[in-house]
Amino acid sequence: MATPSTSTSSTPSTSTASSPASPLWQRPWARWAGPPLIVVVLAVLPLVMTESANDTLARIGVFAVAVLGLNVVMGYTGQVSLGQIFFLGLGAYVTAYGVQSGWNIVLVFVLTCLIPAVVGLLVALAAARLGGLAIAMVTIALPIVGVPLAKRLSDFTGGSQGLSARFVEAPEGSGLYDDQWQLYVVLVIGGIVFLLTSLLVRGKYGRAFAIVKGNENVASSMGISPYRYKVLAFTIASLIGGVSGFLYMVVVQYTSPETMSFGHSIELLVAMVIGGAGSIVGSILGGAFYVVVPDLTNAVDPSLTALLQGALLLAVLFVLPGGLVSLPRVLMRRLRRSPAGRGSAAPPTTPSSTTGSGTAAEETETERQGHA
Amino acid sequence: MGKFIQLVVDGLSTGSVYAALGIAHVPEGRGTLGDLTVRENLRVGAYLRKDAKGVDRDIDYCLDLFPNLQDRIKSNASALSGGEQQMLAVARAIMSKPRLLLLDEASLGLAPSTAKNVYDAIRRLRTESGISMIVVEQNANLAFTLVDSATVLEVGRNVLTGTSAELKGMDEIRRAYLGG
Amino acid sequence: MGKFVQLVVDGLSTGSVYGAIALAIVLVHQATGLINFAQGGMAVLATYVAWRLTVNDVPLIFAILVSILFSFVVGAVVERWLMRRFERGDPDTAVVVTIGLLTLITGICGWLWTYNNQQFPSLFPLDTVSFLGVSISIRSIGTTLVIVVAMIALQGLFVGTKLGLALRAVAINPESAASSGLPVGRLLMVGWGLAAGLGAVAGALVAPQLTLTPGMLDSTLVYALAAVILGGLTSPIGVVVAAWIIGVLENLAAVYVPFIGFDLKVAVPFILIFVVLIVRPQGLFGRKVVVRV
Amino acid sequence: MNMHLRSRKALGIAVASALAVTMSGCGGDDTGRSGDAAEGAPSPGITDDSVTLGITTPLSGATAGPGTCTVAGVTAYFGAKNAEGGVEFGDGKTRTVEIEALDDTYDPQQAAANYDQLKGDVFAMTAGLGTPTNRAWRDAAIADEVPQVLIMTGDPLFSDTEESPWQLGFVPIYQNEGEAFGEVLATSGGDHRVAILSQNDDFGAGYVEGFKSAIEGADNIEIVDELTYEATDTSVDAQITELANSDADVFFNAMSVTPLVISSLQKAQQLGWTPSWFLPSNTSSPTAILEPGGAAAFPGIYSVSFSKAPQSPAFAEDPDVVEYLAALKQYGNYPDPPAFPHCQWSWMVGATLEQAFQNMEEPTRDSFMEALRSIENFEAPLMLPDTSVNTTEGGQPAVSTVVVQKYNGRGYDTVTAFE
Repeated sequence: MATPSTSTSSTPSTSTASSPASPLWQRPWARWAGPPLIVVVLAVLPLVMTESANDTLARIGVFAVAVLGLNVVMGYTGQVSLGQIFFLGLGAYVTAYGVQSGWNIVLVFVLTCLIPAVVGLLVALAAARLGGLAIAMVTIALPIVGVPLAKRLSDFTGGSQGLSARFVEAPEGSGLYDDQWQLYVVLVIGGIVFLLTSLLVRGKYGRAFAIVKGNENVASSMGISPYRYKVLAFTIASLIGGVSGFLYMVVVQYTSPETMSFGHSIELLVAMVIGGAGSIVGSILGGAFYVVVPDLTNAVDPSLTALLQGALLLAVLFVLPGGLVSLPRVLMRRLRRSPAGRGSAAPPTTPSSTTGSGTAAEETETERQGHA
Repeated sequence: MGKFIQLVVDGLSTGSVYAALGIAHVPEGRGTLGDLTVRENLRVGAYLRKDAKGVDRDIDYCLDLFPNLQDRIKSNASALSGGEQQMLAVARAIMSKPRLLLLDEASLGLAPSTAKNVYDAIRRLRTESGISMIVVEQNANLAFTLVDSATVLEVGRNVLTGTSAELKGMDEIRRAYLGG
Repeated sequence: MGKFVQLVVDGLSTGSVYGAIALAIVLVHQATGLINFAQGGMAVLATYVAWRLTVNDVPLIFAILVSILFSFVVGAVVERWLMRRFERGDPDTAVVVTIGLLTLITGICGWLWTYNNQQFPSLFPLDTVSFLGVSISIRSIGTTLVIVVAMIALQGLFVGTKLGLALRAVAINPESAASSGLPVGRLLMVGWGLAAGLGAVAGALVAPQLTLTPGMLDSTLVYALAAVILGGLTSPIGVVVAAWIIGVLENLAAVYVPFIGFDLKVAVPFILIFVVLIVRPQGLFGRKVVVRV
Repeated sequence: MNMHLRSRKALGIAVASALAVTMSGCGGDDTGRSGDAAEGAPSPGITDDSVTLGITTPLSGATAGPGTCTVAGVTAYFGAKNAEGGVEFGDGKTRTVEIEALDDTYDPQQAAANYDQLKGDVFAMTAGLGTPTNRAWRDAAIADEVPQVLIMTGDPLFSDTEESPWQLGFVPIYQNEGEAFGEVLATSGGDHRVAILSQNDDFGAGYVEGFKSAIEGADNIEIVDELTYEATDTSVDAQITELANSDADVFFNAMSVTPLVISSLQKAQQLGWTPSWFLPSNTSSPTAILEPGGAAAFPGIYSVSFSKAPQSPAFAEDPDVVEYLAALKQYGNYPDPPAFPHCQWSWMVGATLEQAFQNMEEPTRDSFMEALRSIENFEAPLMLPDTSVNTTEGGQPAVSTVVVQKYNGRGYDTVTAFE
C-alpha cells in the first residue's frame, strides 16, 4: 500500500518489477512454445499428483486469482486497496447461498461475478473522486464492516456458523475423483481469468492504468481521465475477487465471516508484493506464497507460525525487493557479473529520488534533476 | 582557494563534504523543500550554525536581498514560482555562511527579467559579503555581469580562458555556442 | 443526561488509546515518509519488557522508563538495519516490510512470553471520581492527560525545534537536506526511535485495560490509521483530536443511532472519514497544499 | 542461438521441472483416495505398537492462548501414559499414542488444509478449538469417514449423531451452560431483573438461548435489557454503562474474551452497579479474571463448570490436580500454570480417548467410534463431583452435565440455589 498521501501512490516508481513480463517470455519461440506446453502440463498434472497435492494446487489457484484482482487495482493502477478479501468473501457467500437455494450453477457463477463487480463499482464511483487517502480508507472499511454485517444478515449468510455447500462432486461418467475435478474447475476458470487479464493489461487499458499509476496529472494532461480508469480498475478487481470467491467455495466448500477478516486482506497485499507487484506471473507466485508458507511453517514448528512467517517474509524482500518474479532477472545479473567477481545484487528497483513527500499533490519535477 | 584544491574529496557523499568544509551548493533542480515554509527552508540552510542571533540576522539580510521572498515567508515553498524558488535556493545556500558558493544554472527555466533580478541580487551579495563563487551558466552575457574570469567549455574541452572583460565581445564565444 | 456524558467520557478514554498509536504513526511519517504497520507491534514488545521488569519487582515507573529507552533503541536499529534499505524503493514494498516486521515481532513475543493474557499493573489507581452525576475512572483521565502531553510535546518538537525541522526536511528530500549538512542517516534513526518510544508509552497506558498479549494493539491499529487519515498526515494535534472524535462518536452512534447498534459501530470512523474527505481532502487539520507542476 | 539465449532457456526448463517435482513431492505417500480402505483392514495412523492422533487448532493469533492449551493437555496425558509403556487397547495390544498438531490461526481455509494434510497419516482428529474452523472440514471428514471427536466447540451440530456420524463435541454445548444457570435462577424464588450482554456469534447466542429456555415458565424472572458486542472490540464500557441504567440485579454475561470480562467487572464497579454475575466456564478463572477484575465487590459471581480449577487453593492438594500439573510441565511443554480451562478439558479428552481405546476390539475407525459412543458415567480425572462423561445420549456432547458454582473470594463452591 503506498503511503496514503496521493503523492507517493503516484511516485513514478521506476522499479523494474512493474515491467509486465519477465524477460523469459519475451523470446519469440517462448511465446509460441510456452502456452501450449503449459496447458499440456496442467492437463496432465491433476491425474498424476496425490490428493493433497491437488488440494494445495487448487488453493494456490484460488488465491492467485485473488492476488491477480488486487494487482489490477494496485500493482498496475497504483491505487491502495486493502479490501480485496471482502470481494472474495462476498463471492463465496453468493455462491454458497445460490447453491443452497438450488439455483443453476451457471447462474450462480454469473451472479458471483456481477454482484461483487456492482458493489466494487459503487464503492469506486464514490471513493475514486477523493484520491488515494479515501480509497485506502474505504477499502480498509470493507472487510472490517463486512464481518459484523455478515453476522447480522444471518438468514443469507448463516451468521457466525457460516454456510457449507458441497456442489463440486466429480460427474459420474468422468471416472475422476472429486479433488481432481475441483482442480480442473479451478484451472479452467482461473486460466481464463488470467488470460483475459493479461490481454487487458497488455493492451490499451493496461497502458492507461500504467500512466494513471505513474502520474495522475500527466495522465489527465494526456486526455486520460484518472477517475474513469481508477473506477474501471477497481470494478475489474472486484469482479476478479468475486470469481476467486467462487473458486474458494469450489475448493473449501464452506465459508463464514472469518473468510473476509481484515488480517487476510493484509496477507493478500503481502502475497502481491512478494510475488511481484504489477505482474501476471507475480500473481501466481503470490498465490503460491499465500498458500504454501503456512504449510511450510507448520512443517517446521506449528507453535512458531508468526515468527517463522515474519522472518521468511523479510528474508525474501531483503534478497528480492522486486518480488519472486524478479528472481530470474537477479540471477541473470549475478551470472553475468560473477565473472567480474564483484556481483553485488543491487536491488533492481532504481530508487526514485524522494521517499515520497507529504504533499497531497504529485511530486514536483523540480525536485529531480531534470526540469519540468 | 588553495585549501579546497589540496583536499582529496572523492568517495565522500557530496552533502557531508560541502557543508562541513563551508561549501554551499545551489543545485540545478533547486532542491526546494516543498512542504516547509520559506522561513523553515532558510532555517534548514543554517542547520550547522550555532549562533542563533547570527541566523536571524542573516534571514533578514536574505529577505532584503530577495524582496520577493519577504511576502511569501509564511507560505509553503512548493507554492513559489520558478524564480522565487531559485531565489530561495540561493538564500538557503548562503544561510550556512559558506566560504565558497557553487551556483549551478541559476537562470535555467526563468524568464529573462527574473533571471536578471536573480543575478543582480547575487552580484550585490558578492560585493557585500565577498563570498567566492563558481558559476555554471549557459547564458554567457548574464554570467559575465557577475564573474571576474571565465572558462568556455565545449564538449568538455577547455576551449578558452580569460577575464570576463576580454571574453565579453569575442566572436569565439558566439561560435562556441552556435557551432560550425 | 448522565448517560450521554458518560458515553463521551468513555469515548475520550478509548479515543486516547487510538490517539497514542496514531501519534507514533504520524511521527514516523513526518520523519521518514513511511506508514509503519509495525508501530503497534513495537509498542507491545516494549510493554513486554516493562512487564518482565515489574515481574522481577522493579518499580513500575522505572520499568516503563527502561521500556521507553529500549523501544527507542529498537526503533533506531530497525530503521538503520531494516528500513534503510527500502526507504528509497517502491513504497508498497516498504509497507509490506513493516507488515513482515509486525508479524516477526508478534511471533517473538508469543515465543518468549506465550500468547496468554498477562496482567500489567496500572499507572493510575482503579477508583473513580464522580462529578456532574457521572463517574469517571482516574485511569481514563490519566490516559487522556498523558496523550495530551505527548501531543503537545510532539507538536512542539516538529514546529519549534531544530531537530523537528531537520526530521521533516529529511522526509521531504534527503539529498537536498544532506546538502545543507543535515546528518540524514542519524536523523532517520532518531525519527523511528522517538516514534517507538512514544509507542512504549501508549503500550504501558493500554496494557492494564486490554491485558498484555502479543496481538494486544492489532485491532487498535486500524482505528489509529483512521485517525491519521481523518486528522491529516502532517499534524499531531489533528490526529489526536480525530482519535477522540472517533472514540466518542463510535459510542454515541452505537447507543443513539438505532440501525448502527453495537455490532456496526465499527463503521462510524469510516463514514466520518468519507464525509470529511469529501469536504477537505487533506483531512481536518492537514495543511492545504498547492504545488506548481 | 547465442550462448546467452541457451543459458536462459536451460534456466526456464529447470524452474518449470523443479516446480512440478515439488508439487508432486509434497503430497506425501501416494495412497489412493482415503475411504478406499477395505472393511476390517487397519485404518491409517495405527500400527501394532502406536496410534497417531491429529489436531488442527489456533496456535497463533488472538485465540492462541486456549488453542495452545487444547494441544498441551492431551499431549501431557498421553506423554505420561507413554512413559509407563503406553495404553492397553481392546484388541490386547499396548500402543503408545502420538499427537500431530498443526496451527490453523483460526482460519477455516487453513484448518481444511491442515485436515487434508493430516488425514492420510492419523487415526482420528481430536481436541481442535473453534466452531468455523471445525465446520470447515466437517463435511470432508464425514465423506472420508475420519473421526472428528471430542472437539472444543459448543456448537450443537457436532453432537447430532444423524447429521454428524463421525463427529462428537466434548464441552457442553453453549445452551447447556446458559440453561444450568437459568434453572438455578428460576428456582430461586426471589424476583430478579436480568441484564444480558452476549458476544455477537454462535457462542453468545447459544448461551442466551439456553438461559431463556430455562426461565421460560418462571414469571419471577424478567429480562430488562439485552445488548451484544464484537469479539474484536477493544472496550465494552459503553454497553456496561447502558446496562447499568437498567439497574438489573442479575447480569448474564456471555463473554469469551478475557480482557473484556475484566474491564466489564471494573467498569460496573466504577458505575456503582453491583449485580450478581453469571460468567461462562471459559472466562471465570479466579486468578486470571476475577482478581484483576476486583470481583470481591459483587454479592455473587456465578459460573458453571465441570472441571476443578487448578489455581484455586481448595484443590491444591488434590492428587488429580497435582499429577496433571506435573505432567503438563514435563510432557505438555506448558511450563507456567494453565491460564485457560481448555488445558484441563484437553486432559480429560485424553482420559476419555483412553476409555475408548480400551473398549475398541479392532484397530479400525468404525470400532473406535463404536467404543467412543458407549462411555457412560465416566468420572474423568479433574472432573467435579456429580459431573461425568456420557457419550450415549443422542444430541449431547461427551460432557453435558455441569454444576453451578459461586465464587468464594478464592475459588468456587458448588451451589444448588441462588442466594
